[in-house]
Amino acid sequence: MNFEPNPDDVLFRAELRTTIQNILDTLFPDRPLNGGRLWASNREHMRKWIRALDEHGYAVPHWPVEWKGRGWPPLWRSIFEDEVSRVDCPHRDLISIGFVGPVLYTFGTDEQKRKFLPRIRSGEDAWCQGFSEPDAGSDLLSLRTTAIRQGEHFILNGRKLWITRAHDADMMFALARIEAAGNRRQQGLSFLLLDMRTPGITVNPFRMIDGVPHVNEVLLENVRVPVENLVGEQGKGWVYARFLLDRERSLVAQLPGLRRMVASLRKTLQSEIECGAPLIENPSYRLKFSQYEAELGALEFLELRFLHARDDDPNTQVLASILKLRGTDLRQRVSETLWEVYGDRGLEFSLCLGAEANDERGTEPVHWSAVNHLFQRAATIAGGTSEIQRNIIAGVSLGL
Amino acid sequence: MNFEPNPDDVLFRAELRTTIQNILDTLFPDRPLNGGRLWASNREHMRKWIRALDEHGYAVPHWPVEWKGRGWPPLWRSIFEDEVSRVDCPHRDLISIGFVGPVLYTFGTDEQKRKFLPRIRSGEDAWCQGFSEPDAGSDLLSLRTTAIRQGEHFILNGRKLWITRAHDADMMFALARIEAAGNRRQQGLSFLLLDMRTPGITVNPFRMIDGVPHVNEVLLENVRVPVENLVGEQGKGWVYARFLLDRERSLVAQLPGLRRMVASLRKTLQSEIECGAPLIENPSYRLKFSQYEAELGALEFLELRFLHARDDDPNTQVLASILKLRGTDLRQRVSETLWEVYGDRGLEFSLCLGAEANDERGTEPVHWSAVNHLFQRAATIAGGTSEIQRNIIAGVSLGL
Amino acid sequence: MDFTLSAEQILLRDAVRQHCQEQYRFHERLAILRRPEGFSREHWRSYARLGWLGVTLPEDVGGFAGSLVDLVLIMKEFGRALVLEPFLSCAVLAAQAVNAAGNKQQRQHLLSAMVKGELLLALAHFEMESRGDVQFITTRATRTANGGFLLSGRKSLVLGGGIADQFVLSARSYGGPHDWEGISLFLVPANAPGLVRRGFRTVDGGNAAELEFTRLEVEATALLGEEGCAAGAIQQAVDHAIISLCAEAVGAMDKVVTVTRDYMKTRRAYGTTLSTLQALQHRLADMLVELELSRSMLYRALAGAANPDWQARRKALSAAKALIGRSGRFVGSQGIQLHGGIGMSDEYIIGHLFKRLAVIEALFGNSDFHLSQMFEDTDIHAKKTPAHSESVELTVLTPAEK
Amino acid sequence: MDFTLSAEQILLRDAVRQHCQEQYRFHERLAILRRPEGFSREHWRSYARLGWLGVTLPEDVGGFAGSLVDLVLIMKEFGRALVLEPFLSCAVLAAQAVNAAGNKQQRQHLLSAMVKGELLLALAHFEMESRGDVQFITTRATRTANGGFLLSGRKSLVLGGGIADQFVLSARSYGGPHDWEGISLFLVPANAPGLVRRGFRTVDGGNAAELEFTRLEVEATALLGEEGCAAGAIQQAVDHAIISLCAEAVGAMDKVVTVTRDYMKTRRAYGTTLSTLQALQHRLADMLVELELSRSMLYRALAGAANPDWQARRKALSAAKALIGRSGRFVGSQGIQLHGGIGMSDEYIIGHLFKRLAVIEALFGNSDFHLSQMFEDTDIHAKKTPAHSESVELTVLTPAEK
Repeated sequence: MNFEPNPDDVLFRAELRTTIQNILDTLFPDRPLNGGRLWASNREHMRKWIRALDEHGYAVPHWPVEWKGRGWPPLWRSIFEDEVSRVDCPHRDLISIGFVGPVLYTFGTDEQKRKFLPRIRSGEDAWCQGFSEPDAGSDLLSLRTTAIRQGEHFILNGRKLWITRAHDADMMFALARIEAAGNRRQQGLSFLLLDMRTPGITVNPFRMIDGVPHVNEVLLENVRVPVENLVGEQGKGWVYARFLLDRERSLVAQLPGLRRMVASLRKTLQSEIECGAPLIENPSYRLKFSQYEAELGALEFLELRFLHARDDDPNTQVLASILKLRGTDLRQRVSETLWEVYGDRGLEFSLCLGAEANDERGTEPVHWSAVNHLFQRAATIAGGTSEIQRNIIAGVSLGL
Repeated sequence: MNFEPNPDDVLFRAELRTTIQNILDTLFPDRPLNGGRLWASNREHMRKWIRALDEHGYAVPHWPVEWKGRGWPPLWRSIFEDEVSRVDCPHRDLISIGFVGPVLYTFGTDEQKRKFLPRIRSGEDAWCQGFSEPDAGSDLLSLRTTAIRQGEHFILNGRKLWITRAHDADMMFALARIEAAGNRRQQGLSFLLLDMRTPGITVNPFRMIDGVPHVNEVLLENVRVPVENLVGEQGKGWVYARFLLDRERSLVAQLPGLRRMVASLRKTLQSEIECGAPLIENPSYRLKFSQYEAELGALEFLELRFLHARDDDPNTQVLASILKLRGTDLRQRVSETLWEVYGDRGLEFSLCLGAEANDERGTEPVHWSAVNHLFQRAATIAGGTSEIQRNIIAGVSLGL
Repeated sequence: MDFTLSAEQILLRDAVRQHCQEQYRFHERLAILRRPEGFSREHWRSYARLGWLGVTLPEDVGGFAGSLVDLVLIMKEFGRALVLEPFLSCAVLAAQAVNAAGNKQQRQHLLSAMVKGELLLALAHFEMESRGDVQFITTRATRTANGGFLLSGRKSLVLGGGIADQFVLSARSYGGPHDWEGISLFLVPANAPGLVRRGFRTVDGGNAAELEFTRLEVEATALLGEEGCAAGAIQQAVDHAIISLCAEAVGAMDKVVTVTRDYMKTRRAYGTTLSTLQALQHRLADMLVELELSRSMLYRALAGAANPDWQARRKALSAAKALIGRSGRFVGSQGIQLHGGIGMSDEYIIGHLFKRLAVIEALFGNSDFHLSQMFEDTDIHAKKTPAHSESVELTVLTPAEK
Repeated sequence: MDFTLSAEQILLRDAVRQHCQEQYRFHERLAILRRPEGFSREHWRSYARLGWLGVTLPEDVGGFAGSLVDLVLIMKEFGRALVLEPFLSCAVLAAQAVNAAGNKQQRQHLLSAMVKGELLLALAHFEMESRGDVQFITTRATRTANGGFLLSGRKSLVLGGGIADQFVLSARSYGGPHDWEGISLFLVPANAPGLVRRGFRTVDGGNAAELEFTRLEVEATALLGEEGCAAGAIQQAVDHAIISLCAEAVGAMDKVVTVTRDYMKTRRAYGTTLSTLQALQHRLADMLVELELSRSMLYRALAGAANPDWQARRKALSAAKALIGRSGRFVGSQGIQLHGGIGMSDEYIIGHLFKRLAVIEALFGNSDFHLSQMFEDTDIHAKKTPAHSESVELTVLTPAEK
């Protein structure tokens, strides 16, 4: 046991920082500071960015070498995400590179791998995750979407809900129940790949309380999916879904983003004024800030423990659930304070009428703080609610 | 709806205050200030005090007139308890006058009433409540103590636990299962009255974490209880027990005591020094104190609502549970702070070796604060745990 | 003390409740929210017709001389239905300021028009740095040669400001930004030359504006009441607004609890309904507890508002605002949490209740501010108390006798 | 960075664990607690024999030059078993102060006796008003004509003070109570004439004493190291103690969680075992979460203790003390709560774990104190920082290399 950073890791981080900075300066010399949300989620910017990263081997560095990854250990992946979060750069499509990519290279057919992995790496395809349904949010086992085999196709029918970025995606991976004609019950779930341009798919974006249409309803009406788009074995979709959800659980805590929020809170406490004095002189904010900083520190070391832990240890799962549970809880509290500190200005809300934010305006820190505060309410729901995390933690501990 | 105090109540309180003061000054002219615990729980002092109260009609004023009570409404009862808590006076045996008394005058036989009620009123008999058992704390339905009829007696066997003041009581009311010979199962509970001097009763006091033997184990080995000591109907003991527990639920929040603790916290914040400055200038204590004061205020008005509510409204039950749940929670937090503010001095603990506290010492505010802080951990357990209160509240709300 | 409603109070409550149930269903409310003005002038006229706009105003201005309890009954129902009309900003905040500061003629002229629904007023008082502190303003008023005034400053969050016809605007005639003395109120038409108004929506969809003005000229008659003496009137207006907000929050929390409870009873997951899961039951219980504590705190604030002692009154109101604000945040956020995904939808009521409760906590000083106020108003630290505090007559701040 | 234990570390941990499991069962511990001295001299001798008393001390005083990780491993086990011997007060706090402040001869003389278990030392530093502030002391030291010193003052909570043979006592040679400079350390025998010692027990049963002395005369040789320069050494001792307490708390919390979990799995109520009730499951989960966050925080403190920057080091330790202190209180109290009545019994381990965790939170500045310290140590407010802070060499404060 020793807690000095490994020199290799330190060097790795330093090189990474320089490289990323260089790529960005070359690619987007005039990028907006404080990365506007619209700018960052623009598909062209995203493609340009991932392609440039790919040239340096940074598009999918956690993938195996065979698929042009570099087989990075989890710690390096985490350092990479941290470094990326420190700069103003376009988003990357983590659903593709973090979720479906690993499922495909682990369980996919050779053809699926050859067809999809390069397009993910190059940013050509954006994917969305078609799991949730109206009556099955966290509880995936009660999914109802059906697939009936007809010759060389499955015919899909169902309604998917809370589908992030479906309005902007080229492909979807979805869970459905494959039914033989006449045999309706309990077929288990299967993992299917859908081209979003297939006829019968309707995407209805809907607005969240933060005024932004992050998520969609996706209606599937007699959607024809080629049988070669089945991943792995029929009826084992749950296994692949679990694999996928478990892999990215530490990213769900989004500590790099949380770090940025805490740093931004400090700055704001210094710049905002209350009755003539900087807010940072207000003792209740000071205590709150110290509390947040301390909790963030604990989570950072918890994440390090997680990244150094063995995958097959049930306690590793507990650590992941704690990261999710407390990372999202802290994120909510910090986002609340980060909104509150702007006082009257924070109450102004440019998105409330459904007009998509003017990029300039919507990315001013004060406006972002209001939107973010609302958006963060989803943090303890999406990706396994806090209640489910507690179930998991207690279950492992009590041996349930 | 209007929130001005009723003039009658104001007058009532004023008269009460004077009378109580006068009784005390006459009875105990040399009583210790800040009422030492040993002094206040001395049986002789208690008897003297209750007899004097009785002379003024204040011993059991909430009892019906027939049994020398005055039929006070709940609000007056509450004002009385508040006024009594403001002065340094001996304890009163609330288990007798608040718990078993009402059960007896409501469900008892004429003989039971005539025999026991006057002795309760005069302080002659002290009672203890024999409900809990090792495997049945909150869950009274799994009590195991048995009573087998033999002629004109029941023969009791069992083990009662957590019995407050049993070591000091003359009588016990207990729940037991009356069994016919040969028929062992599910006879329902019966409510029995036991003379503590009956052979076969062994009382083993044991120490709590605050160093004080508040509670006891009571072993019942072939204890002979006359059949006339059965209260009400055989097998309906649970009804009487519920009646008893419901009646005193608002007292369980002990707001008068809480008020005293909050007042004492304010004084201590002014008198204790931290690095040369009074503790009250420490902003984290100021915020805490204001928070406590505000919560106490909410509970006080919640209690008023409870005292003005109709008994048969299920929402009244919810208000009682909220009072218990949040009153005890606040009591714990205040007691924690009230201990903490004494700094190093609060860490000294005179009771840790089991020696009963020297009265002088044990009642110094600093020592009391340490003991009280530990004792208050029981507040969220005794009288229905906080978890049970939440069950009740959710149950009523969800119509479960 | 009487916790039951009188016959008249029941009539009033039922009238408001019926109006909201019949004409303010969630989808109707959503449509109003998405109108450019963000409120319904039809509804506003109804409120005028029903006498609600003048509920606590005296009879000489066309009001109904009702009690704070009447105001609370209206606001609780408005909270439940998330009513968007500028009742709080116009009929409470601005009207109380005018009623307390104006002379007889000003009061009658402005308030009777307001009560009839013909004039939308807004109080332009707080500034960016005030953060709930009623005294802290830096806007200046200086006399002109002809007896009028020049006003210069910036008002940050004028509730109902985007739709107001006239502003009741505070400026400092003398004194420093922390002084109680020296604050005056002026009546300024929304279209006054030199007044730059930027209307916007708040997080909960409410209408508001930011005002900016440099050497804005108003006539001598624009001054409400006496120069430099308006702090007491503003405090009274804010006190009314705080009680109103507390009542609105109780109504909104009540709605959250009801909606969440009903959802839990029907929503199925993991082969059971949510209402059978103990951890969720206990969360619901905690929400109900916060609601009932808030309700109690609201009653306590009403009792405290009648206290003739200035300090005690301030403390009771601050305690209520602090506690109810926190409870509202808890109840609102847990309402979303217990709903799961659907709770995040802008087409569902829970998110809107959450947003309103969040804004209520932030308005007129957040919970931490009011907690610290409670302490400053005690015997420990000499408060920057208005020397003439006893002379500010809060005639209306008396709860109903019946 | 390596979160797994090395072979040597495993050996050490297992040795301590085995000792506790075999010789420190709860009833054995209770018997020791109820002895007049409140600890076992037999056990103390075992610790000496096993080399634990000198675990982090340098080899020239008979120590084993172990790392902070070794200390943490011992303290975690001691926390689990609620060990009563004065390890923290004597082998950590007093020993580190002597090691950092004393000259070579003093160090060797005192520490080698301590390491052998032949000398019980106690640091008499904190005073009633310090409340965790290391600099704040008012005890005075003045020179006598013959080069000795007169000491006057009062020490409030001297851990292990009731059983100490000698005190390492701090007094101010010059400067005001807030000054970093001017603090000296003196060696004072427990039986020194003029030293009034009142021994007592702390809430958790630990041994402590209060000292009072007026013009207590000590010889020139009683001065440890240089006059007026002891603050750094005391800070180093306190830093070691804070890390030790954090580790002890993690051990104690771990024990609470284990005992509570086992209880829940067997205890029946309402026709089921407690472990099947979701609300209780979630409470247990929250306790486990606090435990694992505390464990992480402890590692972070170990990493931070190696930071050459004085401010960063202080902040890491304060953050750990604050967070672990709070977690300990939560875990301890919920341990009692989930047990119900039995949790309140003094004959059962949970209550003792609760008491120890409560005392740990209170010692060396409580959580609120350390949270405020975190802030004061940032760039915002100039800290009353020791000018020579860089010169205080914290040689031992380096985590293990292996």
